[in-house]
Amino acid sequence: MTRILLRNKLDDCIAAWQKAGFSVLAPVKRHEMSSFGEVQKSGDMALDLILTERTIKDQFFPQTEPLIKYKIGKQQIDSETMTPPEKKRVFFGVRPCDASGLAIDDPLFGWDYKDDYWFRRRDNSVIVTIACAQADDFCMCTSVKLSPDSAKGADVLLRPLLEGSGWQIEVFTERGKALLEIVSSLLLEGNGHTFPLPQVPEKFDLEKVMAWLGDKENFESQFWKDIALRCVGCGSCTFLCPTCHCFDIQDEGDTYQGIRRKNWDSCSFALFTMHTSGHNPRNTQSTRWRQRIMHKFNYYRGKFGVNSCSGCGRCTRQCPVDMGITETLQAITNLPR
Amino acid sequence: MAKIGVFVCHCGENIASKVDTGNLVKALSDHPGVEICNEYKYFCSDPGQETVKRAIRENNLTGVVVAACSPRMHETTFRKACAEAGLNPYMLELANIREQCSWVHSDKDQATEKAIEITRSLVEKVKRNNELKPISVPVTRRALVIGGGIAGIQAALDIAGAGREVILVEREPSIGGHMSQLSETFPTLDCSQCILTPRMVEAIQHPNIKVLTYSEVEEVDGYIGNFKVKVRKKARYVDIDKCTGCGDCIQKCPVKKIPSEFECGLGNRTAIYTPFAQAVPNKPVIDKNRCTYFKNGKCKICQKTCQIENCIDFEMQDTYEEYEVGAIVVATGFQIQDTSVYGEYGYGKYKDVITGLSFERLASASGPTAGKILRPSDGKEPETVVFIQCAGSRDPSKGVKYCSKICCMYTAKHAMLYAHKHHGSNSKIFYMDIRAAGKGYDEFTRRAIEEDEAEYLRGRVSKVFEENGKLIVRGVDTLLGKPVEVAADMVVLATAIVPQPDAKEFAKRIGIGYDEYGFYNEAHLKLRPVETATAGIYLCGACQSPKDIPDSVAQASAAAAKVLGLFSREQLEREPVVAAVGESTCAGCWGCVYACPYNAIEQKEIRDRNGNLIKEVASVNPGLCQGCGTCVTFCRSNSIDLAGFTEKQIFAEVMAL
Amino acid sequence: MGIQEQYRSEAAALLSSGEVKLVIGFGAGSTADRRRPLFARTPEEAEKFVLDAACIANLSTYLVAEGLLSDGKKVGVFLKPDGIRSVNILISEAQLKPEQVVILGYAIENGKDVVPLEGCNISDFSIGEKIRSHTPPTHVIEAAEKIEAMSAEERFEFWKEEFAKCIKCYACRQVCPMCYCRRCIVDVNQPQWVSTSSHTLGNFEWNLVRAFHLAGRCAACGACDRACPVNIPLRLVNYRMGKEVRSAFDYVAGENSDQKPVLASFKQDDPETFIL
Amino acid sequence: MSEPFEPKIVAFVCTYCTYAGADLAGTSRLKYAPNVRIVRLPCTGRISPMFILKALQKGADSVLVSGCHPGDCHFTAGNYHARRRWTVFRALLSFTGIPEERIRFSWISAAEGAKFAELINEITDDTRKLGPFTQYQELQKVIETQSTY
Repeated sequence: MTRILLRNKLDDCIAAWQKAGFSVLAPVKRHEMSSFGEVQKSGDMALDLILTERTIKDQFFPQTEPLIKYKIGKQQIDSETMTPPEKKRVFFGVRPCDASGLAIDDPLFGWDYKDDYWFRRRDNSVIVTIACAQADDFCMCTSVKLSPDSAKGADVLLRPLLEGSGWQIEVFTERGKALLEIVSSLLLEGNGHTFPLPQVPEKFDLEKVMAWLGDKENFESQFWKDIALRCVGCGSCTFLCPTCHCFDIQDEGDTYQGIRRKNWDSCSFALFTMHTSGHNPRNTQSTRWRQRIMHKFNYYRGKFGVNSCSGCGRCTRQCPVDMGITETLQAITNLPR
Repeated sequence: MAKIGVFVCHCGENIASKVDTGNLVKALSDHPGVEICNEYKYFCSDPGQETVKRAIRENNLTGVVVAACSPRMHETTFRKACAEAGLNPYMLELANIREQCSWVHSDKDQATEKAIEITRSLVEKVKRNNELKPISVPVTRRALVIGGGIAGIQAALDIAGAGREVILVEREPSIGGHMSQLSETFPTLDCSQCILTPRMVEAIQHPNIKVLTYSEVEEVDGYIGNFKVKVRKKARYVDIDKCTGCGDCIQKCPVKKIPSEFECGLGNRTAIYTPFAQAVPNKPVIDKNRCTYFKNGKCKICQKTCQIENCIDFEMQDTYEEYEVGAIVVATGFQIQDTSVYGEYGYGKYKDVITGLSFERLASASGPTAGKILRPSDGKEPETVVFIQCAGSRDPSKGVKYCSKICCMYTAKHAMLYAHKHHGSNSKIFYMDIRAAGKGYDEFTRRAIEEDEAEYLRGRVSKVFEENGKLIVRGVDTLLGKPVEVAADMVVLATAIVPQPDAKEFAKRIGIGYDEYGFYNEAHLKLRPVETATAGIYLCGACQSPKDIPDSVAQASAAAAKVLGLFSREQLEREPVVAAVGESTCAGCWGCVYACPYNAIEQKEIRDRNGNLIKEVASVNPGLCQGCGTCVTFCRSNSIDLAGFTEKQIFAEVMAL
Repeated sequence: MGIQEQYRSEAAALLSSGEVKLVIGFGAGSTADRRRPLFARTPEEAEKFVLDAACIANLSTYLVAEGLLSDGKKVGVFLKPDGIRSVNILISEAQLKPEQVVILGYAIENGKDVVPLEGCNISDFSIGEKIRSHTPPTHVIEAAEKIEAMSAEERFEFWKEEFAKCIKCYACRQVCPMCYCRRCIVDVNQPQWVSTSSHTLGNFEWNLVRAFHLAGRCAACGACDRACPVNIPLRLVNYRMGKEVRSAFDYVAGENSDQKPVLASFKQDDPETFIL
Repeated sequence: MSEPFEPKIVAFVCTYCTYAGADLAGTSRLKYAPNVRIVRLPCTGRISPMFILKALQKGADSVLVSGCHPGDCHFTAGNYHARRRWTVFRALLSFTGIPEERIRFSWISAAEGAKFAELINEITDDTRKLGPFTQYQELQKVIETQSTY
């Protein structure tokens, strides 16, 4: 017996969740940019977007995060750790690829050291994924063995009803169950006709790609030089990626005090691997692009058993020179055996 | 780790009455990196300085901030103290809590707070100061003097007389300049040629002076102590090493009616000529534009006349010579203004309206009239001569704004010479003011009026026109408040002194500044009057501003003294506040090269070990850099920095505010 | 023969004759409406060139790619007038040698018609007035005027919101042909003039510095604006800077290749009404 | 909240003219508002726009940039270059909402001690009227707080 959330009950749900101490975040479009932001009512939500331009990752791993506040004294330096608020949050309307991204990154942040900044937020957040009703030319979840209705990373999965009146609910976790409990009186029991999933064609042969990348012979292949020729070396693909997680730690301050911050960094930047000596082991853009692909489809899998890509396609969608993971992996797929 | 000493000076009561120095000391003692903080009544006094020195030694201080008066006052004092205590003198900053704090604020709390902030920010700056060493630049002890007029000759003789080599470059065929055209000179009335010619001869015969006439300075590269100069020796068509100066060729030249520049057109010369009889070197030059051979391909009479083989060479080309010099004296002189702008004075229309310089030639014993004052139109002696002063000077509408300085004196002299040469003469002088400041000058003009009966009329001339064979000068006598008309036989215009026509272009070529007219800028009008803003280049004579002979000569000797001062050492020590380029990040856009006011930034090639060009980068020549930092601000990639005011220092200073 | 075929064969001829080692043009993109930079080294590869009204990118960016021109060999490149202005600026800033660039010039008229521009060397395109009188798209002017009409507080709020979106991915910088410095001012950490962090202050500083560094150097191609993944209207600032140097110094960046950098030169009578 | 607002003013000046002018104000014992902090540079040509941004970040409510009059630059042309930079930078600041009234430029010679004193008073008064530059200072405050999510 499944339950249904009606669109016209959404405002009541938001109110109920808020009353229970949750902030509700959903896709919003503000200042010509779509991202996840706090909403007060369903009208604030932009649920019809195929995908927000910014990923949900931002809400767990912000682009800049203060870690430590310090004061420079005559004899010693006083410091104070800054931790994120213990705010309970509902993420409503997350796309399966973004939610998967969180799940993909969890092992990374909890591997040798449990990143409090990540997990404090993860533990206090409930992810309500909505399965996709549409896809565009850049979507490629199926190519990485996910799907438009993947429940990976989701506490609750909603499937849109055909007539658009609401969503059919699937619950996967205790956290999801608890969230729905708050609004149980607002939900209907029953089965509806759900919207058919969009066709997302497989664009590359992941098995072949992984095999090719795993072959050490190919590391120095001319392939990398050719494929990355037009890469201009910006960080937009990494910063808009739901799984890219590299960061840098910087102290910012003046004479008397300052803050140590954790900032996003990108393997696309020449500075990423620059040594103090001036030597740069990845001194060309092709080696940087190779690193990005290798990290996602070889090294990460080697360490954590999953590929670090959830198939959202943002890398291609926003690339100023129309590059992206899809093109590269397609090209590998098409290489002669 | 930084160990900074902070020394708070009371300056008697000057600081202490308005700044709570106790609080200042307390605040700074609590500042990170401050090792010791003291206060004292007068840190600039000997015991005060001793305290600083002892503190440096005992605490191994790495930097010092003296919170006292303006760095313009005592920076040197405390730098010296630092150096004596073994600390690099550039590891010092002065916090100006007197001129810019205690003296200008009345509220003690606010003044104290400000003093604390100023001092703290300079502590942060000084933590990032670098040890600097004065820059040593080798000095080539040879001077270039540009211009062979009296100023250039004097400078050359003074420098050569002190035992240093001089290259004296003159663009005319002879040295001597304008002074050689003058008849007698005020206020002594000694003959110009008589006092100048011995100097000219001395210059050309001096073992330390190489005189290059008919030559021009084409390029100046390098910097103080190390200039490279390219001189173009224009083709003279006469080999001056072979020529004996016999003058036969001049006699035989068939082209005889060329108006002589030297004689202001009052006399003629030939196509092969020396500009004047006493020319130095007294060797002719062929005027290519007037020579029959160069025009028609036939003649060569001079060559046939010449007894010396290959002395006259029609195939001669311009040649270039390069010299290395350590200092440059610019003495390029002046021109007189083209007076045709004053149509109402009839210059150019009436032959007997002439310039003061032409009058000099008429009055000169070696001139076209052998010293007789005769009218150019008919060769008759004029009975009445009207002199119009400020015919161009002090006239912003048609002439120049400034005073040409010499005209009052030479006009008085002209009236006097005219009276001496022509008894019963009648001189009338229209003037605005009589400016006769100078030794013996006022006495001189008084003499012209009282003994030689020059009649001075205060007022301007509105018109000169011809009527019945006379030049009618219509003007106004402002003292009487009446219009006047004078029937004159000759009118002499005291034309304005202007820079050489190519003065600005030449200044750009050698890298010195000029004013709106084209007179060259001195580094400081009062305190550095013979130096230019470009180190190692000095000025003398009328290229800087209108000057008479005594001033030109005085300035020439002053410039020579500056040069000799520079040449007194083999190495030159310069303030190390200069820019330097980070070559690894320089993008080679050359913006700094354009921005540098001193042409101190050059392009440098970076090559790998095999000699292949990797890239071109900017490179600051520390000998030329004056330390303004304009390049630093321009550089987008932040690849240039200025010692003493580095990006790190300023950043720290601002971030501590 | 359409312009696409004509330029394909010109590019092929340049490659087959050996005059150029490479032609940078456009190829088909990942979707029907996208074009992507295409690098052709052989006449056969030149057959893949596409030239139509969707070819709006300023390919001159690639001319300053590290090492591209260091062998002294020539490169051909498809350029619109904005790209030609860029090349002029790059030449005047000594980043390019004019003889190393063969230009396949074209213009897009009325947003749809692609017309050829005559010539192949940069000197052929010294079409002063044509390049000088270029006007940015109306929507850019209108948007800029709207901002200028605001109060200072409103303007600040507007840009604060816009810059708050910035993630410091530096796409604006990387696609800009004028950002050829191998070390950008933001990457200088001693001292850290521009806060590295992508908080609003750091973003504000970064975007102001970039706009200042482009003042009098921006070819107004709009590449930064298009590249920005978070849709900050970057070209408005650059447009405003261009307007300033034009009105104050009568200077249009990229008019010709002999220009002196506007901020490294001066006139004694430059305007200074704002100086007390 | 009875304490009156005391503006913080940072002045970037060249050492040869305006700094000397400020010294002259001192030797002449002219009184002016104590709100200004002077940063001494060799020449206006050395004054980078970054200095102004950092002063604002450090809480300056107004900034003054001052140097030698045109033609009087000790370094002959540094101030001419600076003037161009300021023209452009001022337009940029204005366009991005940093009010022109908060960023002031002046020529003050070594002889103009009185002008310096008067200008500092004027800027202090004007800034007092404008109030603190909270909009910019807010950016710095935000940095110092923990992200809200």
